[in-house]
Amino acid sequence: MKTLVLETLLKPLVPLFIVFALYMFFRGHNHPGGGFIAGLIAVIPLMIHAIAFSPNKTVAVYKVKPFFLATGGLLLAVISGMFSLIKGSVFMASLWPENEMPVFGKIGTPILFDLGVFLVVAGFVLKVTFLFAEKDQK
Amino acid sequence: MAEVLIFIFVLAVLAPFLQRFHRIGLFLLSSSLLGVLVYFVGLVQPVLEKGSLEYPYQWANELGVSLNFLVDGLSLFFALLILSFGLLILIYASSYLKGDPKIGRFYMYFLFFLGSMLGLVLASNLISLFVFWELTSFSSYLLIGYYNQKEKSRKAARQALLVTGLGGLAMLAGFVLLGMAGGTYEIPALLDNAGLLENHPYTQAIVLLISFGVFTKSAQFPFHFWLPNAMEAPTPVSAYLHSSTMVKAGIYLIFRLNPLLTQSEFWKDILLIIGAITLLVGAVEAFRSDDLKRVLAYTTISALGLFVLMAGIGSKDALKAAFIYLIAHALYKGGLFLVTGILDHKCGTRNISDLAEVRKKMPLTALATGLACASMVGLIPLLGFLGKEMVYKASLSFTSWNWGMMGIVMLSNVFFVAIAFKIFIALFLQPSKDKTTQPVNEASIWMLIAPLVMGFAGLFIGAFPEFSLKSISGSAVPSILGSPLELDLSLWHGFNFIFILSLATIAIGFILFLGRTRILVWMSKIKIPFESLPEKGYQNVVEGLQKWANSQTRWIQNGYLRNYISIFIFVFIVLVTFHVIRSGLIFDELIKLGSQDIINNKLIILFLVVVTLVFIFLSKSQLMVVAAIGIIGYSIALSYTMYSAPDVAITQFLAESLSLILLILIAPQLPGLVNTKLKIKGRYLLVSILFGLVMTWVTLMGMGVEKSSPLKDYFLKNSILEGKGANAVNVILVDFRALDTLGEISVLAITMVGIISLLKVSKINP
Amino acid sequence: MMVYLFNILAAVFFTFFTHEVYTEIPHTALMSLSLFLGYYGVLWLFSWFYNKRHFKKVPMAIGLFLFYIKELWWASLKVTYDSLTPTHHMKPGVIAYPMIAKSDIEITLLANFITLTPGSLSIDISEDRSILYIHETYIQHGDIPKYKEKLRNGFEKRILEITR
Amino acid sequence: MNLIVALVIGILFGSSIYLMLNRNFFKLILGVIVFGYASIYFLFVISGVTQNNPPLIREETAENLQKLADPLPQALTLTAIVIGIGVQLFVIVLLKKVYGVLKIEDLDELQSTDEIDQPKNKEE
Amino acid sequence: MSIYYLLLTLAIGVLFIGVMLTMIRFLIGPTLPDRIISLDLLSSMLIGILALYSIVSGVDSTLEVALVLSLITFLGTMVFANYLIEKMKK
Amino acid sequence: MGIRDIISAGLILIGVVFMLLAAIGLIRFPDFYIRNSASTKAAILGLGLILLGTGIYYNQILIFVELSAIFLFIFLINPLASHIVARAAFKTKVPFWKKTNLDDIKELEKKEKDKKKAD
Amino acid sequence: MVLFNPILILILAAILCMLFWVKPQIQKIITISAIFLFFASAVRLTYLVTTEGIQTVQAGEWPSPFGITFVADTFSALMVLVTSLVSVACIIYALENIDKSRKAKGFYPIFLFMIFGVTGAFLTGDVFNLYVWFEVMLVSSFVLISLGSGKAQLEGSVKYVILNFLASCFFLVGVGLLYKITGTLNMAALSVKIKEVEEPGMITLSALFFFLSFGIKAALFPLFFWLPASYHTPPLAISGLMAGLLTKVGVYAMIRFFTLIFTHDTAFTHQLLLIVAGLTMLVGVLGAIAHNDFRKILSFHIISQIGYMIMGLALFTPLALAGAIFYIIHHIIVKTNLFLISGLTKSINGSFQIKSNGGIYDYFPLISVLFVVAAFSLAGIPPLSGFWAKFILVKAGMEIHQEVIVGISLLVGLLTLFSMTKIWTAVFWAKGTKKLEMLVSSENHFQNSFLKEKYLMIIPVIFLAMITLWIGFFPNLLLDLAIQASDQLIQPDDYINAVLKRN
Ligand code: NA
Ligand code: NA
Repeated sequence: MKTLVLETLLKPLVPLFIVFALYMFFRGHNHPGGGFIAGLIAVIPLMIHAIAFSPNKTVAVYKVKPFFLATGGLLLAVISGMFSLIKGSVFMASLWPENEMPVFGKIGTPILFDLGVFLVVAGFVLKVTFLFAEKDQK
Repeated sequence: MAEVLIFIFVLAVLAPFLQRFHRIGLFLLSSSLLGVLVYFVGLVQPVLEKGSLEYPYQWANELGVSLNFLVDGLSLFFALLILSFGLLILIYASSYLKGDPKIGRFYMYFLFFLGSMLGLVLASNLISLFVFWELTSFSSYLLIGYYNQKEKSRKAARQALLVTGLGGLAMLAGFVLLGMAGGTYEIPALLDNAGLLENHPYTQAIVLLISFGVFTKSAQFPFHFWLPNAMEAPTPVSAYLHSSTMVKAGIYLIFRLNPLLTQSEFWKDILLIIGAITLLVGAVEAFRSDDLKRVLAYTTISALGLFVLMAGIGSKDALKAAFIYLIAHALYKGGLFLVTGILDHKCGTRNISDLAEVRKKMPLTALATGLACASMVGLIPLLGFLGKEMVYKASLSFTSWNWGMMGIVMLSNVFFVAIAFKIFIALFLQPSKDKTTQPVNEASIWMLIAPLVMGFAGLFIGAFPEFSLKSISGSAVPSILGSPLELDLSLWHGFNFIFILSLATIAIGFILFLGRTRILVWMSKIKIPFESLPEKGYQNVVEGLQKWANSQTRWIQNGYLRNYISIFIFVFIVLVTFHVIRSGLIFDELIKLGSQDIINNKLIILFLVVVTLVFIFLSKSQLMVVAAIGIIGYSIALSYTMYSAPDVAITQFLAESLSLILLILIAPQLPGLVNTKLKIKGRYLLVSILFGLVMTWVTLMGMGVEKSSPLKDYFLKNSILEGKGANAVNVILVDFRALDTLGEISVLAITMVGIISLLKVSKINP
Repeated sequence: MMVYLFNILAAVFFTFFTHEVYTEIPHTALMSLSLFLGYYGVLWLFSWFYNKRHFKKVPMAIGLFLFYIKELWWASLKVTYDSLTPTHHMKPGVIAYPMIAKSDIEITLLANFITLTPGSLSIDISEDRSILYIHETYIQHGDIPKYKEKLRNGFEKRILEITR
Repeated sequence: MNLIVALVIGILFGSSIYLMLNRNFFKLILGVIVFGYASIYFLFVISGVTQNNPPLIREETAENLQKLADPLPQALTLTAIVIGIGVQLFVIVLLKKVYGVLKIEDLDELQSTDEIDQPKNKEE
Repeated sequence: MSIYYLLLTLAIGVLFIGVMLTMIRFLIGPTLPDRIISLDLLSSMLIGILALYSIVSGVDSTLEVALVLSLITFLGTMVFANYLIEKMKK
Repeated sequence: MGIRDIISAGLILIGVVFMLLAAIGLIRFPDFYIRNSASTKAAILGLGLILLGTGIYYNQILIFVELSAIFLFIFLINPLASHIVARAAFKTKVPFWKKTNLDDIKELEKKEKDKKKAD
Repeated sequence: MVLFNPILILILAAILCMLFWVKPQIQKIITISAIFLFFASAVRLTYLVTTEGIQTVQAGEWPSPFGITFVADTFSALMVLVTSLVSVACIIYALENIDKSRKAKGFYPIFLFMIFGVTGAFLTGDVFNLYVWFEVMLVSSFVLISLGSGKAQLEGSVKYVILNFLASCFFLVGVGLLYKITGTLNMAALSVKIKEVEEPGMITLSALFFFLSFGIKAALFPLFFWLPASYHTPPLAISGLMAGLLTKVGVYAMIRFFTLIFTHDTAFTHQLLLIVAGLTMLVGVLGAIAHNDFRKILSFHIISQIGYMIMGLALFTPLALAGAIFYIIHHIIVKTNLFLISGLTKSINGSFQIKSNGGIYDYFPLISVLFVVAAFSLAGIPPLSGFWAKFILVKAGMEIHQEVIVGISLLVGLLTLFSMTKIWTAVFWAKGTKKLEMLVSSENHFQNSFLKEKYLMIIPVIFLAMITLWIGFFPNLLLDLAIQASDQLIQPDDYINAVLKRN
């Protein structure tokens, strides 16, 4: 698996997949897509990298901390539901800003929540892959 | 009243701490008890005046359970008995168990028992009575097992608890039924309800259940076997629980509910039969035994039989007799037990044949024993005589088969006489032989107080019955009868027929005593089968239960995951099939099926699924099987696509691939598919096929239902307006039902931690 | 590299901008595509003034792509023909091809284009990165050197032209 | 159409149970996965399926929302799939670990925790 | 139904025949790599089917399914290859 | 049926035929390497044509972008995947067809052996 | 908003613990403070519900029946309260009982997640949401039960995981059917809809799926196999919590569904429940009799006692339901406590085999008293809490002339006593093991130093024993609450009105 071709090609694939994942993520509210799907897509090249080389190398090259990615995602999801508490509403009530952001459109709390899902899925998948791909488990 | 009980229980809890101050502690305990006793003595006058005193306390009101207490003649009498005996025996025990490191616990259990017993007799609510009833069983369990390091003690304690516990549970059911019949658990209210049980449909059941409880507690045949075994307890315990108090709880209950239950002929019959058998079995066994404690235990059983018999006769005379004899029995039996304890302490044995001529070194002990035995024999002017007279009178007055009754009672008394002689003469008067042990000195005064007091009390009360008994029993017996009564309590009724019978009893008893060696040899040839049967029965039940439990558990919980799964599925199949047949669901659907076109493009999915499944079953390569599963998953994802669910399809494709890919990654570390020695059983195939069929059918049925959901319209309408998104599915996921999604990602986080912990914790921790 | 990216993004931006301003222009893919290509062409022409290298490389890249399309088409037809006719006349072989390509990107591109062409497949790269093992289904007349020559003047030459 | 879907579901359910009953670690995992498919697929199709009208609200569909598929079962299915992934992965790791620690190939050997331990000295 | 849709339906049918053939290769093997590449081709065909199905059904979001499928195939093939090599090492 | 539909249908049909032939080739070709080198790559052409046809049918820029993305991914990933599987097969010594000309690598192996001997 | 406080506290704490993954000490502080906060919020919730009536809140303000409802009636509030009680006890116990490597590998966050799931399950008013909470709870328990990877643990968890997985799938199938038939997922709306639906047969069919699913989770006969196979394997702070709490979530769901939703065909469903209840009681207690391992005996007793709770449900009278609820509360506390006590005796004698135990009575009177309270309460010795529970059920059963089940329940009570005395005899009364005797004689104040050292394991046991005693002596409060709860269950109009905002 540790071939030159793969190594070379993965370099552009990582940003490509992440961009594409973000595309799927932001479309998700209006088209098929969303946090789970995007989260999984984003980490595919990293998964391949970890499987082909080794998780340690992946961590070294791409500086990812999947465990904290997932934890942070969960935290983001919960917090996005708690914004409404400040306004005196109930947990998970959605808030939408008045104005649209230039590229992404409106970022309401549901979008933040979905981002949380995105991060959890990405972190989860990556962490599990890392664990599975470690060669010296026994 | 509740305060008194709480006081006693608090005392019980404090006892182990008080015990650390030795004499002072004991003094505090006994003076507290004395105080309680004085308090109850102070109630005698009010009770005599008012008939009964009520002390209402709330408890579980919603269930009709109160902590109301009732002090009338009957309960007051028992309370006095419990407290005075309790006090005496506590003092005795302090000496008997001197130096035992666990004596504090003894005090605790003892007081705990005393309080429970007091509660039992005072409670005026059936359920709270039951509560105290069970507490006496439980505290006696702790007391019997006092010598916990001895296996015999432990066994005996458990046996007593289980047997009385069994009866208690039956009794609880009986109480509940009685409460239903009478509409209340309050005993006074029930007793007021005249004729309640005369023709009530529950009567038989109530009688059976309550008598069951009574019989186990009061050691009636065939549940009597626990009592002799319970002699493993320290002797003060035997004296207190197993002669004068706990075993009489059943008798108390009979007395207490007598007005209600005598409405049932069935009740009387049961009491008569069981009482008579118990009376005889106890007497004979007592005669045959050598261990003094065992002898006393069996005579106690016999006496308990007598009380039950008297209650079965149910006449005024009989109840009166039972009541008087109960006092007599408590006094002489308590005394004898305590003497046994003294002998055991001083001589190191309780076997009658191992002891002789104790009188010389222990004159006071001999005196106490003499008084008790005289009462047991029924010599004038002891209370035993009075009791026996009344019993004979009651037997003779029994309506249907009075001579038979008389014979039974007399026979048992003959044995009693013989036993009393045996105890007194053999122990104290006979010259010593070589093997026998001799005591060195007299017992301490603390141990002698109780038996002497009891012995003299028997003498005193017997000599002056009018003075000492009239007031209390004059108020107690009417409570038993449920109607007022004038008591005639004189010692001397003249030289009548009954007196002759009494004399004859003593004479025959003495002859029996003289010829005891020969008679015992003769008796040992004739086996009385039903004596040992109940205990064997108990053992067989316990062992059988154990065996049954073992085999059944081994059979059900057999450790094979495949069995567990298939049973689950099988139960499902059976339930659905049963339901289908019962409700006739199947027929409608079959008709619907006939009118459907079945060929369309979804066939391809069916085809893919079937082909790959066949491949899975045949293939031996992990990778291929996984890939095949993937094909199934992809086919399903494809059908999601066709069924307008692109989000689901994408997710299925991704999720599917993810789990299979990770499975493949880990596959080299799993055992392979080939397991040649294993052959799957046909019944599993059958279960699988049936399950498939049932699920097919369930799906068909479910799809056949017509429905319209308001939820669909709401979500579609509000997706853009409120959720600001055109993809209704995603809006549901992140907004309408975001809580589900929160749970979902929590599951992922948890799984992640779980996988880390499984794969990273390499060290096995016990 | 930045120049390529910038030019493409700029072309995309102009295309969308045009669509926004001139709403009467149909919003079809073909129209957008032509707009994009037009803008890109202009941008490419401009690069003659500031980046000669870019100006030269773009046609080369297009040339490589067209060359690949040609190869793809013919090879596909060959494969198609073979899959319908008896297979025994095929003459496959494994070739150890000594590469001139040196850098990661060169080797990767070469290996990939070979693989992308039907009938040929890059199997392995030797440890010292000098030899590319290729499986070729149609070695004409069994002449391996000729095949190597063809590769040298075909894909490899065009790739190296771009990368160097 | 119902019959085919129902058959697919039935076959999936039946065969997954058969796989699980095979006393084999790997087949147990496969059985779990297939059982998961089957129940999730059931959840999806049972609440009624619509062809070619995904619940994406567009200008052209805004008029006639009734035509669109019910989004709720889809959302439920999605949630169930993701949860299923978590559980499946855990099962896989667990069985791997079990095999790694216990070194047995036959699921029937997993029965020590169900055994009745016999006491050494008999009492009571 | 216009001729165009008829043609597309026909095309989907042809692709399904292709799927069947690919499945046969998958089933008969004989080697693991054979099976892997057959899966690869299978997923290409599925992508094709999905693309055509999006036209036939008028649901353009089907294309997104196809897009994701193309990504995931990659991952699958990689892992299968990895498995192959792991097995070789054994 | 307009001109666009005709073009689209034509491209799609050609693509589908290529796909089918690839599948037939997959069945008929004698060894793994030929199957890999020949058939799966035919899919690129076939799928490319199908996607192009689909794009022409829709004629919407976003869909066109999506289709291009599919093609781009296939184009980038497919050869990579093929290469890796082939390499794995080569390393695991999956046998070549009996008619395969292996002179070149044998020669190379010989050279290496000689080298080693020389060392 | 009161309704969301408990779960928010728990999940935030769990996340914080994960963020401090490498610092178990900080995790400990977070967890303990969160559990106490959780306890406080549970008390507040219970107070509100019992004084002001049923509380509801719509997640995200989406109106019912469209959004997810969180609803607390007396039953739910009580369950949350008792959950908080036992989790306080278990977490304190865990400080001593759980070893470092487990603490470093996620014990704290998973513990919190599990309670998070349990609490959510008690509070949700939505069928599918209940499924999600079940999964949160189950997956956490999967992790907890296998955490540490001991041999027995791994073996047990295979059965636990697989059978519970099947149950979850059945749950899903049931949800699907129910949604198909009624078009709603909101429990209150379901209750209304089901009375209008024309296919009672189909509803019963879906009821069967829920019955089996909850039946597995609640460990009913013949679906309980996973429980005795696994509950005795993890460390006791974990198995104590599971033994007390987790099966009761199944029972809770069973009661909720078969009072609120599936009451259309009681002749079939509740009769089935009654039969199952009787068999569960019997088979469970027989298993307990068969075994000689402290924890296995306790595990089988869980099954047996579940039978009582289901009996209360099956009898389906207000009193019977009150009995079931009373039983659940009592059982959670007592059973947890017994498991915790078994951990104490194990750390004294080094074994769970009752025959390899002994001497506790002689040297550790305090522990003996604590055991007596819990064990004899379990056996129904009055006036401990178990007596009331059993008494209510007996009374309720007698009142509607179900003598057979009453008889079984009484008999099983006796058999429970039988096996509790077996433990008492062997572990407490019997002579101390040689090792123990040696320790006692060689070390001065061995007992005292043991008690001091393990004070974190003893305090929770005392705490739970006090609750047991309190319920026993003053049953009124809990009884009133149980009756209030059962009234709400039998007459679900209040519940429905509160959720659907009807008046
Ligand atoms: Na919201
Ligand atoms: Na090629």
